[in-house]
Amino acid sequence: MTTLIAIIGLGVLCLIFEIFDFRKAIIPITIIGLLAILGLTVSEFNSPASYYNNMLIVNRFSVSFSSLFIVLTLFLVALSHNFYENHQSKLSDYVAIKIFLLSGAVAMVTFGNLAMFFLGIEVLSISLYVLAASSRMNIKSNEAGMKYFLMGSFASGIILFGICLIYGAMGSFDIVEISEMSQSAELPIWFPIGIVLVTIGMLFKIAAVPFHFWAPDVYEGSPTLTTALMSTLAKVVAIATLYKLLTALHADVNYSFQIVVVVISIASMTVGNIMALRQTNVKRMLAFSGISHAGFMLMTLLSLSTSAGSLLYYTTAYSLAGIAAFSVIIYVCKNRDNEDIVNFHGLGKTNPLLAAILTASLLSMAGIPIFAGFFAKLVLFSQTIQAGYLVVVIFAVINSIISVGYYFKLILAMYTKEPNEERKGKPFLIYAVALIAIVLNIVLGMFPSLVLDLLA
Amino acid sequence: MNNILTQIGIENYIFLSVTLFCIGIFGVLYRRNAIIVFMSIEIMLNAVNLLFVAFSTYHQDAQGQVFVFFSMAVAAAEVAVGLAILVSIFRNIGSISIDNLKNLKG
Amino acid sequence: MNVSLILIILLVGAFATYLAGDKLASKVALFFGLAALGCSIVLLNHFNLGENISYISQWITLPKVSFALKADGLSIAMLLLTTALTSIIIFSSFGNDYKNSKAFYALILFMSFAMVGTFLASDGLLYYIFWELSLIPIYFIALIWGNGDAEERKKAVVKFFIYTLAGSLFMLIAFVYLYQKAGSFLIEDLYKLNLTVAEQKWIFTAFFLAYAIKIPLIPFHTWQANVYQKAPTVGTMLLSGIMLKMGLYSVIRWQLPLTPLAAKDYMFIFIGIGIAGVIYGSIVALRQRDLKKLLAYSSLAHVGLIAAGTYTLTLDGFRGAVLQMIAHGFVVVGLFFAAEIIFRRYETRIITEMGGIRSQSPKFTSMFLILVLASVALPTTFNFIGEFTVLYSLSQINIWFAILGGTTIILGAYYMLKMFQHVMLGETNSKLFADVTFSEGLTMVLIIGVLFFFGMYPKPINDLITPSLVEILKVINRV
Amino acid sequence: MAMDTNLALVLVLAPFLGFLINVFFGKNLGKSLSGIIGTLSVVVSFVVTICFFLQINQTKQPIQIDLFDWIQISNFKVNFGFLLDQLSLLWLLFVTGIGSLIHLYSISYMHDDEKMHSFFAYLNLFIFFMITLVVGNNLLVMFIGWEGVGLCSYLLIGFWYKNQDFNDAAKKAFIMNRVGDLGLLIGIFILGSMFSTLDFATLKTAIAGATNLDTFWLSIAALALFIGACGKSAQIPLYTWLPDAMAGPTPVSALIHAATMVTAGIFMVTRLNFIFDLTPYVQNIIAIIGAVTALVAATIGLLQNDIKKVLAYSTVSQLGLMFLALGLGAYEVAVFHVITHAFFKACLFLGSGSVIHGLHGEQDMRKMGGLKKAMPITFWTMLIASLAISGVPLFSGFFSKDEILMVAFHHNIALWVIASVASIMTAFYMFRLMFLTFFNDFRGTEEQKHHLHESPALITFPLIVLAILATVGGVISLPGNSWLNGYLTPLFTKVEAEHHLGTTEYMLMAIAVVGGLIGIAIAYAKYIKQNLVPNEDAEITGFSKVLYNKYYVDEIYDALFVNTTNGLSKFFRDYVETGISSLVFGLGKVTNELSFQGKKLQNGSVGLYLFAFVLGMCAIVSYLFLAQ
Repeated sequence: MTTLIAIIGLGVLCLIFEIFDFRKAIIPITIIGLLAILGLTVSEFNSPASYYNNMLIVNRFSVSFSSLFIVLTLFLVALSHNFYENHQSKLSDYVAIKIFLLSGAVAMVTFGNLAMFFLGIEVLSISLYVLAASSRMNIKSNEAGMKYFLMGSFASGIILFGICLIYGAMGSFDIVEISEMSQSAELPIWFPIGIVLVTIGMLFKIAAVPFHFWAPDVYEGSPTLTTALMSTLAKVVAIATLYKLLTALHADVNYSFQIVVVVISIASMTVGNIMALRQTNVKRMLAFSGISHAGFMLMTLLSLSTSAGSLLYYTTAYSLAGIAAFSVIIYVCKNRDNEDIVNFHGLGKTNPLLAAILTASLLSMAGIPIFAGFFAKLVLFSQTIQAGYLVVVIFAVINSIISVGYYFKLILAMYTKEPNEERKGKPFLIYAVALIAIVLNIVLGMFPSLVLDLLA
Repeated sequence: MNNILTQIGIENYIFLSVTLFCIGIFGVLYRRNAIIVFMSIEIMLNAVNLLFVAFSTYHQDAQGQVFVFFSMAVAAAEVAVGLAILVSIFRNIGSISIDNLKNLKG
Repeated sequence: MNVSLILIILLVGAFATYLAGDKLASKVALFFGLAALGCSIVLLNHFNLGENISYISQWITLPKVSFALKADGLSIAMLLLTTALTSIIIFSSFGNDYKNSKAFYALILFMSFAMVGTFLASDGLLYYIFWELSLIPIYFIALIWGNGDAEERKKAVVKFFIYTLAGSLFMLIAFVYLYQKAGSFLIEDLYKLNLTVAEQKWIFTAFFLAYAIKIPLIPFHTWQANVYQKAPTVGTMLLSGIMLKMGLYSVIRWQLPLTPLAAKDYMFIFIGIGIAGVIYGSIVALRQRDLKKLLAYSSLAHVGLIAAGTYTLTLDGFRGAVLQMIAHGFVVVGLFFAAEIIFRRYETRIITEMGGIRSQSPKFTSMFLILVLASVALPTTFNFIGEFTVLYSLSQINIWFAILGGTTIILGAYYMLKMFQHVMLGETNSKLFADVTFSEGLTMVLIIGVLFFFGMYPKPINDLITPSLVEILKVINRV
Repeated sequence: MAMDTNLALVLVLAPFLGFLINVFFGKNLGKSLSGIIGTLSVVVSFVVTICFFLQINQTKQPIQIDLFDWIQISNFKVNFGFLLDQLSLLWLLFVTGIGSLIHLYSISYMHDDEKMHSFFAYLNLFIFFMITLVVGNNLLVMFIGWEGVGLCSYLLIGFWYKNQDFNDAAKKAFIMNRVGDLGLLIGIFILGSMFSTLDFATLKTAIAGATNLDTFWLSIAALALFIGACGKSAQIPLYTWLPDAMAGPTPVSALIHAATMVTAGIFMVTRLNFIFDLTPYVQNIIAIIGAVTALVAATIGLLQNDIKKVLAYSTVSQLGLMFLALGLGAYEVAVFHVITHAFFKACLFLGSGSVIHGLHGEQDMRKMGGLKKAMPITFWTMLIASLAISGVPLFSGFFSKDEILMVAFHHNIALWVIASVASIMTAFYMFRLMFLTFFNDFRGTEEQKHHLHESPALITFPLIVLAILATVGGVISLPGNSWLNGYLTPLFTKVEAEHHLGTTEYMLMAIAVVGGLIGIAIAYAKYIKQNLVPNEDAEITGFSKVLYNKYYVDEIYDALFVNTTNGLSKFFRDYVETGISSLVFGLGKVTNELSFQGKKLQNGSVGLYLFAFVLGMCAIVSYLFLAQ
């Protein structure tokens, strides 16, 4: 919980810097601050505790996920330096919002009380609305913000209703108490409904079919950095929270609930992959690929008791690959009015390093060995087969075959087409972020135990 | 207070708020004017608030009412942001009908 | 000696080659290729001294995966094949200059790294990883340095990649399933499993998809001809010379021992598929206009026979298959190199645009002819040994298999001699054809030498592979 | 023993050495030298053969030489070794003997060809493989030679590779041989799996010692082996390659396609007589096919105008006679005819070669005639050979052919009739050839007439030698007391009772002789008395047209096999291949199309999105309700 406070402090600090006009310092300070906070968080790894009469419960799960979020935020902040070059005046706001967003995210995985959970979601979502619409003069961005806002607040309404029903059934918001009570035999009918409603709300956040429609549009419309944030941080946070919630509520004991999960996960994979095939806008394509990955992540909900580690691993692999990919996209699509695949033509010749990084991240998403994505899928498959859902795995495999189709469309564009124009400059931070992210990804791919064993 | 509940019964409260909630949903689904959509969302939230209060009295515990404050605050914040976005949209395309938001598709 | 050294050499070689820059790349690559060859010879030496050559270390705790390498006679034979051919292939490419050659040669070494790994791995997942890894370099080699219309090439290569990946992913499921049963990916533990026939049949099919696409067997071969044609000759050599053998090796090492009952039930079907491939491939090869495509189909026919040999589940079948794998590896590399030599001079692969070369280049003609004869399994060439043994094993299952499979020696002679006649013979060609250069000649002579030596004296290889094949057969017949 | 081994190696490797020298240094050596080296290398092995021959005549012990392990099969091991027994030495004698003569001949014959050194290289290689075939101590070593000679015949038929027709002929020869080879292989497989050995000696003992032998499979094996023999020795149905093989230079026709290679089939059957003796059905098949081939080939030979084609068909028909003898179990008779045939047929071919040489490549007899004066030696030698082949008494052919006829008569009259008819025809067309070529006056161009001349000594010397042999060759197996039969007896399991010469035998001889003379007489009447000249191709009609076109067998084969295969290939290439691949691409297309349709659903309207949201929600909730 010191993490939470520290993060908020950092956010405020950013704003103050703006007042005192230390723009130059903002990014470096934030990065350093985040690093410090990361250390702080990790130090709590082995000291589970609960604060404010169980408002926050810090345990290995929350700590490891929070540190993942912090790392991702680090990358995103580092990227913003180059990304917001042209609006220096608002730099601090953007950074601060990201930091606050992070606080919301951390709250979501650390919550011990549904109130905390709700606040976390809202903090996250509201900051996202702002970021989505953040380029004021750009109609696309506005539209994205609006769509996201409408559907998001609608979803929060659903979640709120679900929480309310749970409260009604249990008479308490405390997750531990609820979890104990949910074991007991007769429960009012609206308790499961409550769970379902909350779940649906979260499914919306991680953009699972049929609650996924917002994702492509919003991803395309929002500024690329925000898209990166949504597709990596936001998605990961949502799935992690959902996982924690359902574990607490023992949702997995209910067979028909598992069927729902199976159906949704298969649907998400299939729809996401098939829709992605014909996209020409890279952000849109990645949005759909994100949907399919959501489907993969949902597979963890089929073996709640054991799959925490593999969820952490999958999310890490996925988000690292995503960060790497998006940093390349940011570099390539700088000062372009769209993110069409045409912009990537001949990147292999003009900028081999970034091209290689993008290729690597795409291969990781496609699940080719030595990249973390492969092991993520492998572990997932192995657990799902153990849980007895071979059919899901077969669908998953067929989908990963389809997915290769569109990932390679991008790779082909980079290596076989002629470059259209030269790009100036080699922004250090972007290169650094992309490189570090992909290297981490590969290292995890070679030594999966590093992460897999954390929550085992 | 207590006796009122006993007289009326918690179910009725639930039905009422569910009805309100559904009205909100339908509002969101059918109205095309962004402002009115906001209002419908507010109806949904307030339906929930009502239920919170009802449950908290039913359970004889204040947490529910406290939560209502949270949700109100959150709703307010949301709407603030929403309106801000709406304003910039209005400035850009001179309309607040959500039917004009169809540039992003496919 | 630590067996993983050879992997390290190749991997380091790949990086070194990339860093060496375009000028030196080919030389450096050749150096490391030879180093690897030397290393595998040393391994052979240790093996003959009766040491057990293996390396194992815990890699991932959960799922329990270990970095386990093990070299028995079979693996070492394949190792020698791979490293030798890699060196030959690199050397053969000295005649052409590729743009961005540092990446090109690095990829070649990386690919042979992956393939060597596949032959050595004794842990299912490790094996799978190497198997997949070998796909990426050849994908880029074919894509970037290939020839022909770019769009066409892209289509062919992507089809190849997705197709093979699809196959191997089903193999992955099979492996995961086995892991759930055995609690480990180690081949010894997997061998110990006794699965029900139904399970075995599913797993067998999953493996078969992977291998049938990689080898390829009909009707999963449609990627082959196009990719062979579009890829640069070096890539084609790697594909047909070594990569294809990965599939056949895996059949012997993984598929059959893991699912013996299914293999026995399905024996006739899969022998049938193999032999159908022999006839079909030979017939299609008859009317190909493109030299490389023709060779591709001939290779389809030959591997069909090899696969049929493996599925007989007899010692002769296995032995013949392995011998024929090695022989075919050398011959096919030689033939594709011959095609390349012609291409270097005529800038074409269309057979009708050639002809009348013989009168201008006696040396090349004789070498080419020898390779042609070897590929039609003339006695005293290595291929005869393999083909004879395989056909013999088939005749033990059912004489008709031997007769149908034997048509390869008729049809093979037909299309190969037809090709030779139209490529080399006839009135002197108006276009000038310079006879082979020294390096080209050396490459050819090396290959031909190997073919004749083992054609007359296959004993060394025989003694090398037979014990391990016997071991595998023991595993197969454990139930 | 070591002595033997080294000698044997010399015997085998001398020609190979010659081959290597000619391949690598031939160009620099110059024509004559490379020719001489080529010849010497064969002479060397001839000499070695004689040594062995003399040795075995005293010891009567076959010499077994094992060199090294070759192929390892699960239930047996094939080692690389030689077997020098009566049969193989006999074969070696005339292979190397006639071989050296023909090499000698070629030095002069090929002197104008710029690729003479490679010609000699190929010839040497052929001799090498032929020797391997003969001395191999097991079926697989024999198979090396078997395929090797096929290769050499391919190379030599297509020696003038600039002419694609010749290349086609070469290809045809090789492929037809391979059809036979497949049969041979199958036979080898069956024998291998039955007796777990391919070694001749052990095979013989195994079969001799075998209790309850599986005659069915043994017969299949024998049949398969015989198919192999058909391929090599140009029997029905695989004989059509031999006439086309005349595309090669004439010495090649003499050596490979008359004297040596084509007798490989007879060699193999004789080698494995212990198998064929146990399979009477197969023997009958062999006898019948032999007889039919003899007749068919003879009929075709009647009307051919190409001098070499006539000889080719006569070869096929003679080989048919040999197989007839084999089928009747009279191996020694067949061997006897092989030898005599080698003499006179080689002589004939070389003679025709000398004629063609004299006429600068003219092969059509209709454009020859009256060459008697111009080239007397050629004429006389060829005359002797023709008399021999026609079975005129006291010439070698008379004895061998006569024995075959006798054997046939003793077994089956029908076969005897066929054989006799065939030999009468032989007499006819041989003398048709002689008369058209050498008698009357020259029908060629003036310019050719100018250059008419007897061939040089290098060409005539072999002719004379062969003519002498053709005359006296019969002595090795005179009726009554036959040295050959005695020499060969160790090979055979059951020995034919020596036919004592009774009245029937004399009568048969008489019939045969008279028949031969009749044939000659008809030819004389037609081509000397009436001085007829065969019609131009266009004018040939009726049955003679069918004969002239060889019963259209080639056309039938093309239609049946070659065209169908090519058609199939085209069909596979154009339809099946594209079909399968479009099936694979089809899956991709379908998914793409789905994606395309899906894009329409994502139409950007928030209303729709929310609607889908609510719909999904209701679906899930209601499902769970129902599930409860």
